[in-house]
Amino acid sequence: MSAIITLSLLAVLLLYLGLFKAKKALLPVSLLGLLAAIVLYSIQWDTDAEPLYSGMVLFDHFAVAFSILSLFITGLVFLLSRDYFDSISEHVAEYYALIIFSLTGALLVVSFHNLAMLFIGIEIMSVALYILVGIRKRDFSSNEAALKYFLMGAFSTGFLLFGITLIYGATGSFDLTEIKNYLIANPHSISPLFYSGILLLIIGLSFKVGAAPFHFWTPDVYEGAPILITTFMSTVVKTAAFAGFLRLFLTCFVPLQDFWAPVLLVITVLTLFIGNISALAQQSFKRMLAYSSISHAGYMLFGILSIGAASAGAIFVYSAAYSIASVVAFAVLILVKRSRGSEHFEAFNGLAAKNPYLAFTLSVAMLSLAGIPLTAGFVGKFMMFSGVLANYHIVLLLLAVLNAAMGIYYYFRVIVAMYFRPADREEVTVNANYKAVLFIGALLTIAIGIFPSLLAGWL
Amino acid sequence: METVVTNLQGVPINHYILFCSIIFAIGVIGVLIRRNVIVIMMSVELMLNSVNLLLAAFSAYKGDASGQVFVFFVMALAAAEVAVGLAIIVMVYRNTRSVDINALSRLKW
Amino acid sequence: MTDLIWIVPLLPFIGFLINGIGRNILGKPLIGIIGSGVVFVSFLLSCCLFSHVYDARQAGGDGAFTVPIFEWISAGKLSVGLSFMLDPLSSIMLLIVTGIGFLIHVYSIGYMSHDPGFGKFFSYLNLFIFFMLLLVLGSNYIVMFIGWEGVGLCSYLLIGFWYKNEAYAGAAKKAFVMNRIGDLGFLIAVFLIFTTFGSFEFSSIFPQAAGRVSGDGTLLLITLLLFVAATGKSAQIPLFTWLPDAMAGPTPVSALIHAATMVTAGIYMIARSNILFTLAPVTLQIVAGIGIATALLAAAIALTQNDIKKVLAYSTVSQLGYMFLGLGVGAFTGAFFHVLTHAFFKALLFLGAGSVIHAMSDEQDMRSMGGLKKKLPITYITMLIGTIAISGIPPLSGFFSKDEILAHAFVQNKVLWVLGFIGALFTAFYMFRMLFLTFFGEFRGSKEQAHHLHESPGSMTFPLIVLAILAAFGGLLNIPAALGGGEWLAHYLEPVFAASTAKTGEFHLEHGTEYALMAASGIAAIIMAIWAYGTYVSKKTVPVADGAERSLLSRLSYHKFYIDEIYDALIVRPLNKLSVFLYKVIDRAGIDGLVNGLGRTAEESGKGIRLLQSGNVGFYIFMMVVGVIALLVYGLIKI
Amino acid sequence: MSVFYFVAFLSIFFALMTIFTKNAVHSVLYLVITFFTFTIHYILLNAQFLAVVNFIVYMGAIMVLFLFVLMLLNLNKDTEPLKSNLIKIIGVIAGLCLVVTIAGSLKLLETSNPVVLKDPGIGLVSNLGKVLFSEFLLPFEISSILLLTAMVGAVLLAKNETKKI
Amino acid sequence: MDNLFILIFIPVVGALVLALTGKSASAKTLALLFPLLSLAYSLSFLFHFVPDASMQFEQQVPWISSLGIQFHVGIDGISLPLVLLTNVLVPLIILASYGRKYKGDFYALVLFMQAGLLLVFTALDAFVFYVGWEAALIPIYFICALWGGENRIRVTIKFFIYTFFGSLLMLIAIIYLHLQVPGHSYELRSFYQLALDAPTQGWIFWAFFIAFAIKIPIFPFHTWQPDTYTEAPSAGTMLLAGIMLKMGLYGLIRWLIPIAPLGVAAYGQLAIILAVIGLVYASIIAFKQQHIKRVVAYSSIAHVGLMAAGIFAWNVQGLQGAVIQMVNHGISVVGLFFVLDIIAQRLGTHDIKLTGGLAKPAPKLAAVFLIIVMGAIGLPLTNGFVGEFLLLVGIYNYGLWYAVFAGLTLILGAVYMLRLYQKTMLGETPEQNARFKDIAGTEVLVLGIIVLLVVGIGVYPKPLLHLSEAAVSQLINQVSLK
Repeated sequence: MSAIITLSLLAVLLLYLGLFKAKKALLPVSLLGLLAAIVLYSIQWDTDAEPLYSGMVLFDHFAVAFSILSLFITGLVFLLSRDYFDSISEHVAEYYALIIFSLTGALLVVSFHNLAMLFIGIEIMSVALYILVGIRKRDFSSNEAALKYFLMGAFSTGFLLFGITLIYGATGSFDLTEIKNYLIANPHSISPLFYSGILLLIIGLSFKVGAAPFHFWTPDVYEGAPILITTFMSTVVKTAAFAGFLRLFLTCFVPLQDFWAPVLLVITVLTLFIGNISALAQQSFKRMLAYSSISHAGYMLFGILSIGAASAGAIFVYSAAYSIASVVAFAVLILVKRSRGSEHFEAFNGLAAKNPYLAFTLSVAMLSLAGIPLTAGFVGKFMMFSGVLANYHIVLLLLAVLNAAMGIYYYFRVIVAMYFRPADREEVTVNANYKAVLFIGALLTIAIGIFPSLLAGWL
Repeated sequence: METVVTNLQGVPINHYILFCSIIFAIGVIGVLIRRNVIVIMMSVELMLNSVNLLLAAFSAYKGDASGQVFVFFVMALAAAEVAVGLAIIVMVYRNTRSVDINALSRLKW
Repeated sequence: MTDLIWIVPLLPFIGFLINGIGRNILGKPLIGIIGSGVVFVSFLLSCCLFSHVYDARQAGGDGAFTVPIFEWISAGKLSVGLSFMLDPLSSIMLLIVTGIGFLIHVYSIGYMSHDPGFGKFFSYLNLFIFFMLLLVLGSNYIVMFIGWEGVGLCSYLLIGFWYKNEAYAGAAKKAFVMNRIGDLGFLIAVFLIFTTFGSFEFSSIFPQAAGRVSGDGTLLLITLLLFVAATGKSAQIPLFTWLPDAMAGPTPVSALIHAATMVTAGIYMIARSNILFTLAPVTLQIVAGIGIATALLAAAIALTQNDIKKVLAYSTVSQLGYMFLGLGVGAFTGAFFHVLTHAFFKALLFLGAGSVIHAMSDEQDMRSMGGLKKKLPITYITMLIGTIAISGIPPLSGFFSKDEILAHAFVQNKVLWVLGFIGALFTAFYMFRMLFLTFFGEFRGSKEQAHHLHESPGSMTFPLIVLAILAAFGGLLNIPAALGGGEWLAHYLEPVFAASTAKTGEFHLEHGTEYALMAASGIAAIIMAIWAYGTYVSKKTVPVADGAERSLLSRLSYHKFYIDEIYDALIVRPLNKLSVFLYKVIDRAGIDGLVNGLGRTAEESGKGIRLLQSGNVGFYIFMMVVGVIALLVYGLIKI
Repeated sequence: MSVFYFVAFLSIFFALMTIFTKNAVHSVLYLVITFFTFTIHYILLNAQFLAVVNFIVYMGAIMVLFLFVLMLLNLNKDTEPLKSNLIKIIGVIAGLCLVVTIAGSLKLLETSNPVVLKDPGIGLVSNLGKVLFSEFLLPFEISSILLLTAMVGAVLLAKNETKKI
Repeated sequence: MDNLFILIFIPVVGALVLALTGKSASAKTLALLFPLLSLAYSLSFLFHFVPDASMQFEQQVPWISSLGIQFHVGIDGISLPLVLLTNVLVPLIILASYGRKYKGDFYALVLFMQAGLLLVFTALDAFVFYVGWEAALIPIYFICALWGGENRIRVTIKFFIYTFFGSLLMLIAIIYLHLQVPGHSYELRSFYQLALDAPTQGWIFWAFFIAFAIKIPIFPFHTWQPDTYTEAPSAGTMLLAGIMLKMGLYGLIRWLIPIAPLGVAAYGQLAIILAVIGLVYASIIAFKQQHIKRVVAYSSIAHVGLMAAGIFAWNVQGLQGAVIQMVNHGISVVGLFFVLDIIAQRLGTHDIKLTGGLAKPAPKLAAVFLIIVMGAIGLPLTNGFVGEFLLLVGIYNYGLWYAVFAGLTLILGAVYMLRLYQKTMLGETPEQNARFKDIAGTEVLVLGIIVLLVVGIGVYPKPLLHLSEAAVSQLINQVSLK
């Protein structure tokens, strides 16, 4: 909890720093704050987890692991922000603060133990993002993305809320333990409200994770938002949403698996196919990544579909791998866009000849996203597949395999562009922060790929 | 006042749910059929409010106060959302001179 | 003594290595000496070995020695050793291979002296001798197969020796491929043998086989397959067409490989496996039938050929047919005897033809020759001896061997004899036709050729003379009992064919009948020779030009019964068409098209599905609502 | 009892008016009335404090904000381009389907227990306050972050940027 | 002393060093040094190997303990020949590429691939196997796509997706098996002990089979292969054909058949039929190819079809033949592609019509080429014969008619190979080919070694056969006991 408080204070501090025009201090202070939060979380690791504050939050291993992951990724995103926000606006401090706010929301989402906390967490996360997506105020795409995101987000919030209400109507409580107890106490006379509540919660959460058919905002918003915000959205926010999703289902709804699993199954398959097939036809790297994030949501849904003791670990590793790779990919995209002004695949042509380092790290990221062994992405996929097979969804896995093969095609397009398509271009200048992020990203991707125990042992 | 209230206690909980569902659906319809962003936002408010009422009804039905407390959070959210939403609308309007959602289709495919 | 048997094949192999590696360093004389020398030493050793076997035979033993060298392949129960077997049959083959091989090496020194590929040629020849020796000496089917394929390789290399000529290279390929068809039969036969008898070793297989009943189905299959192999190597119907084309190689090659040794490998192999064939009478009938058919067909073609080597080539095919006829009618000794005599006279004839070609500045068309007997006296006389021998005119060698075969055929089946007799008539006619066209009458070639005409050098005439002597007197080796001969060869080979003889019983023919047969064929051959003299010397007929009108039969014969064309139309061209079809239609368009189609389908559907992402919020929300309703309907059903 | 049904009817009626009125300003006004009927519902449920808050927050603050923005952007004309009738019909049908499916999946047409106020006092300020500041203290505090976010964001977005992109 | 980890990591270290030193001039020397080191070290394994059925030099450390994954490797008589093959061919291939302007990155990829291959051939844990399987794929993709011909991008991506799809199917099967093992392990041995019912083994069979069949490739999963072989740079083609496709065959022996014997019982016949069809089909297609590399590409399909059929026949001869033929084919095909590379490099064309008559200007090349061709068509006393003979015996033991059709390779192989030889080497030398330079320097060295191997194994194959004999018999017994 102290970490969350630290972050809230950090955000306020940043606002003040902005007020006093201490721009130079913003980045170091934010990073320090994140570091402090990570340290605070790590200290909590070994303590026995009990629901705190009248059962509002629970900092168990699950929460701590996902929190640290979110903090770490946010740190990477911050590293990338050098020179980035400056080009957008003078109010850099506010942006930092908003990102921290959104992060706070994410941390709440991963550690909630009461539907009220889930709701508030999600909303903090989302409201901050509505703003961040629109911070390029003169940019039509950014405007449009913000408005679309806001409208659809608000709309889906209604369903989420309706769902929470119905659950409340059935059980009389928002507390996860109480809800679980209700299920245990009435195994045969569960109120219909409860069932519909689950369905509506699935709808609300599917929207947040970008699963079909509630994914429509994802490509447009990811494309329209400033790249750095897209990075944050597709990594931290998605991870947190999944963690929340999983936490809710893992704690409460496991006994009703027979009821909701078919629904999720259909959603998963739809998500996989829509994400992958649409990604095949993209010309913009950024938009391709957006669709790819949809398809990854499909893979991560496997973790919830085959819910069990191993799901948490699987989703954790998967989202870590996916997030790290995405950060690298978006970082390179920022650089390329800066030098060429385009987000299309053609903009990457011949990159390997001039910037072998960039090309190499991006390739590692793409291989990881595609799930090639010796990268973190493979470990994630492997754990997901293991989980699914343990539940004997062999047909589903065959579909997943088909999709994974399709994935190769579009992930490799950028590799093909970088390495195999010659083009006249100048060397892209890369500042130290970017170099560091790319290095860390590639290194971690490979390290986790080779020694998955680094992460897999956490949960 | 007391008597009026007690008189009303005979309403089955199902009717509350049905009523709120209808209002919720009206909100959804509003979102679907209007093009004015502000009206769409109002429809969303309608949806949120129907949920609020349902929460209150359940709260009363269960004799549990947390439902009514939850309504506060929803209201806080509604306020925050409206503030942000209207800010976005204003921003968009400055650029496009329109609040028509159909004008927003540059990002696609 | 027999322990050193491995030296015999090793020597030519060493010669191959030295000549192969040093072909550009060593001088031509040295190469010639090394190349012939190793073969000569082998020949001497072979003589020693022969005498060894001979002594053993004289002592009453069967004269068979097996010498294992090392284990070559082993997998499970299957074990193949590289080991040699020396017995009467192989000892004679040894002598033929090394002896005639040596002579031809010597001949080649002269014949090839102007060729830039001199060293290569000798190395190939040595390699051939090596493989041929392996084939002959192998104590099991696998070593035999090594030699079998190895000589095929050398044949390929030597036919295509003048590789710059695309047609020659093609002929080489044709020879190799046709041989390979037979080889497949060989290999499968070997598998069958292994599964039936559990071994590849002759010494283990034949005794077991002897215990089987006649007409055994497995044996039938085995022998048929072996016979397929033999048709490939020994140029029988339907796989004979490569042999005439093989004349593309230098003439010594034709003499050595395509007349004296390699092509007789099929006969050797069947003689070696005689017990298997004896127990498969159906196969024997087929062998006889194919043999006589080939003999007649080839003889008929030879009647009208104008290329001196082509005539000899078809004659070889025809004579090989006789040998198969001999095998088919159970005259194993006779067939082998014919191998022996044929080796002498056919090598002689080819070398003689080579001498002529050499003198004619590489002209091979007999229509441009004539009247050469004065210019090339030694060649003429030796070739005359060869011609008489092959025509079956007594008392030269061919008469005896051919007669033995025909006598057996007569006992077996009169029709076979009649056909064989007709074949013999053809033989006499076309051989004398060749002789007369070449050496008699006026010279028909160009002035320049006339100017260059000369007798060949000593290195070429010496082998001719030696072979002429052998061709003349080779028949003495097995003079039939009817003529008071001792049938030395038959006795010597007895243990090899003992088991077969035991099954079929002794060959028996009235002396009177035998005299009649001999007389018939001898006289007939002389008549044909005279007829040929009448036609080509007295009337001075010269074969018509290529494009000229011919009678139907003549046309068929001249065009080799269109067999090459038929094969081309029935096999080669359909296969080529099939190849293109499979590649373009099935592989590229079909299977690959399917694979690519899957990819394209995905991409196209991507283009379709992304249209869902219309950019319109209203539509998005509508889709969401549809999703919501779908979920709730599910709930409605499920709860 | 019949009061509930009467007010519910009014709510639905004005809600429908809200979404079907062409003029946006009228929509806002109908929405205000709808929210007023909601306030009555809260009172009927004996949730007085909620009723008051609803009255103030929604009808007061939020609705005024809407009106303010409408006026600011000068959108009080009948100029809103309406969607085609087809889309409208589809939208309405979809909405009706939604009602039917919600109702069906919640088994709303079966008889159920009437609302009985087990504890008539829960809607009172003091009781709510106790719950809010004990059990729900954390979310209450946290929601301040939400509001802060919204505040910062709204200011940030609505402010005219001086710097060119 | 004989540490398999070190053997596997030598190339990895080499790859890293080369990747970092990048464009330095010493890249070539370094690139040769590491594989030679690897080769020398693997000889130590050869000398200490006891040719019995046991698994030797086993090394095992926990890798991902939470999933029960061990980094478990070992060598037995079946893997040793392949390990040796890999370690012999990689230096040869690197030497063969000396004539080209490759830099450190290229060699790094080659070495990285070597590590992957070694991992595949030594893995005793299914996860390790899978990782090696894919790890070998990435570098070859880059090699082909970076230095390949005109259509390389399209062709290589198809190759990659195709093979990747197959291996994912295998991954599913592996995970499934893992879940069936009591105590959830990925150990090969525990997979062997599973007794699954026939339908399960049936689909396990297909999952593995498709993965392997794509890689080998077996008809009708082969269409990526001719394209890739033709488009890839020669070193890539050599790696692909020489070593990589052995992964699939090795997988059949080590993984598919012992794990799913009932599946093999049900569908093995179909597999053999496919393999034999592919053999005849590819041979016939090879007749008329105009692109010289394509001829060898299709010939390769034919050859591996024979090997696959021999493996599915599942008897000592067939398996022994497959093991030795894997080695032989590797050697021959590397030689063939190298010769074709030399030709194509100097003439600047792959068109069979434009080559020809090269025997005159380049007699050494012609001689070497001839020996390699003879090895490829299985002439006795060359390596090819030993393998083909044993394979045909094995197939024959399975069924006469299979052997007859498989034996057609003898004939058809001679047809297309001799055509290739004839069209490139023989005939009149066209003017533009007259100044063709004969082989020299490293080319002689590489081809010389290959020729020595071709003839050496052909004349005295026993030591090589001896290595695998016990292991093969043991494997067969083990499966037949099930």
